[in-house]
Amino acid sequence: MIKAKSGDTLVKNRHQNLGLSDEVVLSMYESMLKARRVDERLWLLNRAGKIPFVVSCQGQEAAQVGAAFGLNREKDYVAPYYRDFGFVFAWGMTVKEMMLNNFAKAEDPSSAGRQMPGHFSYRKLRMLSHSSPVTTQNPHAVGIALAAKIKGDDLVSFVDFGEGSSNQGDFHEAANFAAVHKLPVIFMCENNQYAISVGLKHQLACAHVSDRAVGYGMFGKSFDGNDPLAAYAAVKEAADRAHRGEGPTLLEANCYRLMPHTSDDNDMTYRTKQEVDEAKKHDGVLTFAAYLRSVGVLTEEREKQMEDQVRKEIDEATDYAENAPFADPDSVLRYVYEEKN
Amino acid sequence: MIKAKSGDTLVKNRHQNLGLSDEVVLSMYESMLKARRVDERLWLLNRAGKIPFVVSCQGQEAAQVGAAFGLNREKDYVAPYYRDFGFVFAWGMTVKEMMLNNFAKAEDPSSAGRQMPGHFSYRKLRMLSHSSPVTTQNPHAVGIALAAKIKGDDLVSFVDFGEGSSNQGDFHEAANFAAVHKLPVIFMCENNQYAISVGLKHQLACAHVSDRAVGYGMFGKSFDGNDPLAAYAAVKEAADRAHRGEGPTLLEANCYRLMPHTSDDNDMTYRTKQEVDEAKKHDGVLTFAAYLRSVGVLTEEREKQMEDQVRKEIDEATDYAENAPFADPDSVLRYVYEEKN
Amino acid sequence: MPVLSYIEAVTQALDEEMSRDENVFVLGEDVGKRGGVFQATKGLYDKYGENRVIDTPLAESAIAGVGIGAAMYGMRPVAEMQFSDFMLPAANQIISEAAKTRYRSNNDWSVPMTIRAPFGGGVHGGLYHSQSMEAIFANVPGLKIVIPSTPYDVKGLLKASIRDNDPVIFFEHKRAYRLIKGEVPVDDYTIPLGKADVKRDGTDVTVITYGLMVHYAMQAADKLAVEGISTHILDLRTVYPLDKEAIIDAARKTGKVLLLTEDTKEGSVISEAAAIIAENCLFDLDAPIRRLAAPDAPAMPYAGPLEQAFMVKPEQVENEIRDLAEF
Amino acid sequence: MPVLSYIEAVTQALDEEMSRDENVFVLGEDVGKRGGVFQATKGLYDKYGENRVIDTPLAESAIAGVGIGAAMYGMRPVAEMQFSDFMLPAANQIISEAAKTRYRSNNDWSVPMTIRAPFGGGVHGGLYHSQSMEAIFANVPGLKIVIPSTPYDVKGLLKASIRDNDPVIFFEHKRAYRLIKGEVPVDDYTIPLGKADVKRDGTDVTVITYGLMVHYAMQAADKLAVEGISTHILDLRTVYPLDKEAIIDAARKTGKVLLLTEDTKEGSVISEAAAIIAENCLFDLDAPIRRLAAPDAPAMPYAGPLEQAFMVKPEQVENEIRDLAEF
Ligand SMILES: Cc1ncc(C[n+]2csc(CCOP(=O)(O)OP(=O)(O)O)c2C)c(N)n1
Ligand SMILES: Cc1ncc(C[n+]2csc(CCOP(=O)(O)OP(=O)(O)O)c2C)c(N)n1
Ligand SMILES: [Mg+2]
Ligand SMILES: [Mg+2]
Repeated sequence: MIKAKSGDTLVKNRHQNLGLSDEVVLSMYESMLKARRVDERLWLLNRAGKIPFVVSCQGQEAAQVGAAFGLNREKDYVAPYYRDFGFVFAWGMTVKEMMLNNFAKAEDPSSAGRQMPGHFSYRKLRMLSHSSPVTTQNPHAVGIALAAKIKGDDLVSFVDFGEGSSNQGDFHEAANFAAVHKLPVIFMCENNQYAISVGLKHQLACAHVSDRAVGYGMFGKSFDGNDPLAAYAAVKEAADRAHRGEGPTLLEANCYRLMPHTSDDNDMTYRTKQEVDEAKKHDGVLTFAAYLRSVGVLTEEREKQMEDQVRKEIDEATDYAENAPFADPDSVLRYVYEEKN
Repeated sequence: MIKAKSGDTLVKNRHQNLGLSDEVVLSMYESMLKARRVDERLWLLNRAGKIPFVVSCQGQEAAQVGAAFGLNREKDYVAPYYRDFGFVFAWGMTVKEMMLNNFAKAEDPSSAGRQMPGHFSYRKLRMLSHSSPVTTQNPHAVGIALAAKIKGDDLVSFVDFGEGSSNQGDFHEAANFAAVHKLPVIFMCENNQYAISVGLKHQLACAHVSDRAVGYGMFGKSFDGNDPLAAYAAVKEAADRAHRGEGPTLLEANCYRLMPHTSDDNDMTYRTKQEVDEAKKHDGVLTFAAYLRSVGVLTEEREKQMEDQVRKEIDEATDYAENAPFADPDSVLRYVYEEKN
Repeated sequence: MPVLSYIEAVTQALDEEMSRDENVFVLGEDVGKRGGVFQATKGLYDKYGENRVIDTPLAESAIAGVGIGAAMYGMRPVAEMQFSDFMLPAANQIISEAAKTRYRSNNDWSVPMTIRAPFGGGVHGGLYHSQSMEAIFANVPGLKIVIPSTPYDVKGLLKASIRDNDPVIFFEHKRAYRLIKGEVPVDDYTIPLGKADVKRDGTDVTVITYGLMVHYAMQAADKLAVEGISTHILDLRTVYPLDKEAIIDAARKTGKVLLLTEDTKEGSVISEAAAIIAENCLFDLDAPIRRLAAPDAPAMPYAGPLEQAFMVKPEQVENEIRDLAEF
Repeated sequence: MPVLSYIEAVTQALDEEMSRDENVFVLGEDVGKRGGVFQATKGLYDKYGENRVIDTPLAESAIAGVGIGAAMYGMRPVAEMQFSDFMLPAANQIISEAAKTRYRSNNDWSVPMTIRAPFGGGVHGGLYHSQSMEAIFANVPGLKIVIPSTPYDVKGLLKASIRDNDPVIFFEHKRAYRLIKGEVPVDDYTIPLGKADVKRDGTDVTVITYGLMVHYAMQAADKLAVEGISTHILDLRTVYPLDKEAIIDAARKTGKVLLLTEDTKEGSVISEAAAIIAENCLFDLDAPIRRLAAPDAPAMPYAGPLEQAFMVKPEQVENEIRDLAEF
């Protein structure tokens, strides 16, 4: 496992060792920053009574963005889950689209406001439709890979889910199916230590979700989820395996959910502020910025420019989304079945 | 793993090393023989048109009987599956009851003829009610263990299932639940290499079902399912762990299904006679008898006496069951809900 | 008599049953320390400990299946499904196992388990936090499905469900949780399962309904009374198996029947009520049966105006009753 | 025209669709080498290879869920559930996912998948190999549920289901597999989903039914014709969403309606048919609606005499029609 940034000079140029240019890692950082700043804005909007609900990505951006960069963003199919802000930004969703999603407006590309925020879907981007019952997306991702195999299309199917969700039957059935049929699937668990209020120890008794890989005869790996480069490397390796016909991989990103489960949750009923504060020290957005600064890639000027740009984008997107129309109420009757004309 | 009988003199007295008396291993053998002979009779009855359906245990008796002897037959709770003839005989079901079950008569203790044969259930014997959808019994066994833990009762909950069934979501959810709550459950997979027509390689991609244990943080072990002593030792060890509060165990008995899936199946459409013949060489009923003979425990006289006794029991039971009445047709309306008087 | 909210009545019933019978225990997601995402099990973890208020892994089939096993051992598990929308992974355990265990074992084994699940719309929950799931299960002999409308009924019916020796699905309306308040006796009482309840006596039009819609009907009845229209309201309370006699009586009472549900229409439990009426009291009717329900679309959208458009509205109830009265 | 058995029509439809469209593929338990436990996929593995006739692990939720993913990619998966009784582990994938994908993505994604499942009793299958499962799903907008009664309908409806751009559950009556034979055109034809079919024209009594019961009704009608009773028989063919117009027309035709299913009664699809009639043509009826169904008990026992007692019997159908005619 690659260690996150330390003071050691040896960690310098880690991204170059991975074959990533300075511009690419800056672009990674930009996606992470976007996700973080959008998330922060959503909480403000929620508290201001402008949106009824927030589900948060904070603490998981690094793993998400690193993973997206490890894939082929022109070809691969992805099934991100509700916390995957970083992933969907890196994958091509715009801040405006994200805000339309959170304001549940007609132009929301995921569902035109039918679903709760964070239930991403975007056919144009080969992003599967996500629902609320957890882990149902895992077999879908396997189905994409099976279909691609039948058609002879060389691509990777990627799916994200939480560690609590890894205890659902669908996790097991999907992983087993993919392994038996040696399908090009990457299962990535974003282990943020909690499933709402239930901590890891009450969810599973193995050390790492990736320990489950052996039971499917597939490759498994756990990595530092605060480090986008670790995520990139792990996903890239899994994708390479998949392309070589070596079948699926089960990855675990070790991270921490920095915010309450959602805006409906009060996390202080089941964990302490100290614990959260401790975790904040390893916050991937901060540590990656520090790394980029330490290797001279993120200059003060560039950082300010990025922050300004992101803020501007968010401001505009928020304005746009807030003022955009809801879908026509009569539309609730539409698209139950195919509409033939 | 303990090896099944070889010509080596070192294997002599293996049962004594396990603390099993000669009478106990003879009793084991008797249960195995009973299961085998009953099974053989059922096929005859089926071909004679007397019973419409047979599900067979042949090839799995050794693992079943060894397992039952590894448990506390006065206290433990068990959830045997449809092939577990050897298990239920060792557990206290009589041949007569088994025949009543196969003839689906009113006195069948499992369901009074409501369920198909082999769907064992017997509250008196702390044997859970088994249904047709596979693997549903796994969480039930976990529930027994949870209840016992809540009540402070020191017992073990044992459950059997096939290797195909280990790919169902319920396998995963039950195993994980038991492990997280460190419950005294023994999950024993009878890996008979086939799930109807689908061979092991198309069911799972790991080497052994017991490889899945690590993904639950539980103890796992694979053993020779043709050797009742190996089964005994493995189950005993698992039970000891359970009593010591060390939680659940996942066992795999490696055996082979010697007969077609059921009397409705034609196994020659998906496997060869050679393969089956090869497997028959390792038939636990034969190899255990040979072992018992080789250590001088099973004399010719005793063997004959046992065979005669079993045949007599089966004859009588068959007669009885054949002539026993079906349940009253009006009874189909009964026991949908509790009947209060 | 103390006034409790609908959810407080849930908590009180659980608390009283747990203290009354040590075999009663609670299991589910976040029911422990967190007291449930709606706080239905609030305080129980502190009072009864982690052995009897069990935070399970995120796996509904295991919650139901482990509950079944515990029930077979002689316990009375009360399993919480965090949202009724999420009970489908447990459909096999509920329908194939819990519902059939007594029957298939010829009365040897039984499953005295209660499955609690918040259901219903109008809470900005979107497609998967708003559904009515009762119709999926309301054709499975061996199950009982209870849906209370008032805090009084909640307490009495939940206690009866927990004490029942067969599996009961107990759907709680999540919008009613804090919206609906009412008097709840401090003493121990149960309300028999399988019995509908006349919530209002009337002579012109009969409304047969359950859950939150009972309150919509009551409000409409109040308004219509001013216009001189007298509404009879039957609260089904148990939606499976239905109380046939009560339905027939209520239909005969006025000869004009509005069947009301917030579920989507086709295949809902009010369809069965319609069938019972069509079979048994066709010639007592003065008007065709009416059904008011949500549209036959997959589920309730999240966006405010769409949710509004999807849900049955109080005015619709009022209009339907008035129309029937004038028929 | 060639005469095929019901199951041969299944195989022929699959074969023709697979050769017509390379996106069609089959997956399920034992569908490959074994050709399915009923032999519905017989010969397809040899003809199309293991890439398009896929033996899956024993895991129904994966079969449905993987099928959904493949359908989203643009394939037309035909998933076999070995027995309809075993599709419940897949209930969540079917109801929460397949049924709602188009709606929840606002028409961006769709799931053109067919799920085939043998259902029905009278085969000595006991509690879990005899059930009618349609009622569980016949309240889920987004799904279509098709149940053919004749080999002709099997072929035309299965082809239409496979070509449909939404998820279809296709229930095949396992007792009809070999029992029912009929003429099946060699050419390519489809039968529109959602349309009921008048299987016999009559004037005295209307029977509305589906599946094997269509044949029971036809036999009864033949017998009763001798007595001078003329029976009108509507085969629902699609049991969700129901063909309302056809039901209303059929009810009006004779004014006397027998609703017939082999499913347990309460909450069955004929309850919805009753509701439609009660809503729409109450004043056209000359007799109360009748329903003939299995008892409200968990499922059909295995023992011969008990199975017999549980199942709807041809004589019962006859008697009900006669009673209605004489009403
Ligand atoms: C099947 C199902 N059960 C319950 C829920 C309610 N629920 C939503 S998120 C969640 C916790 C998920 O935890 P985890 O998988 O660790 O993901 P995280 O939210 O921590 O990212 C629960 C229980 C659900 N959405 N689906
Ligand atoms: C949920 C479910 N799906 C399908 C079936 C049909 N079926 C009965 S036994 C069987 C194979 C079981 O294989 P395995 O678990 O290996 O047990 P074995 O019969 O080999 O002992 C199948 C597919 C079933 N009973 N339950
Ligand atoms: Mg988590
Ligand atoms: Mg097997």
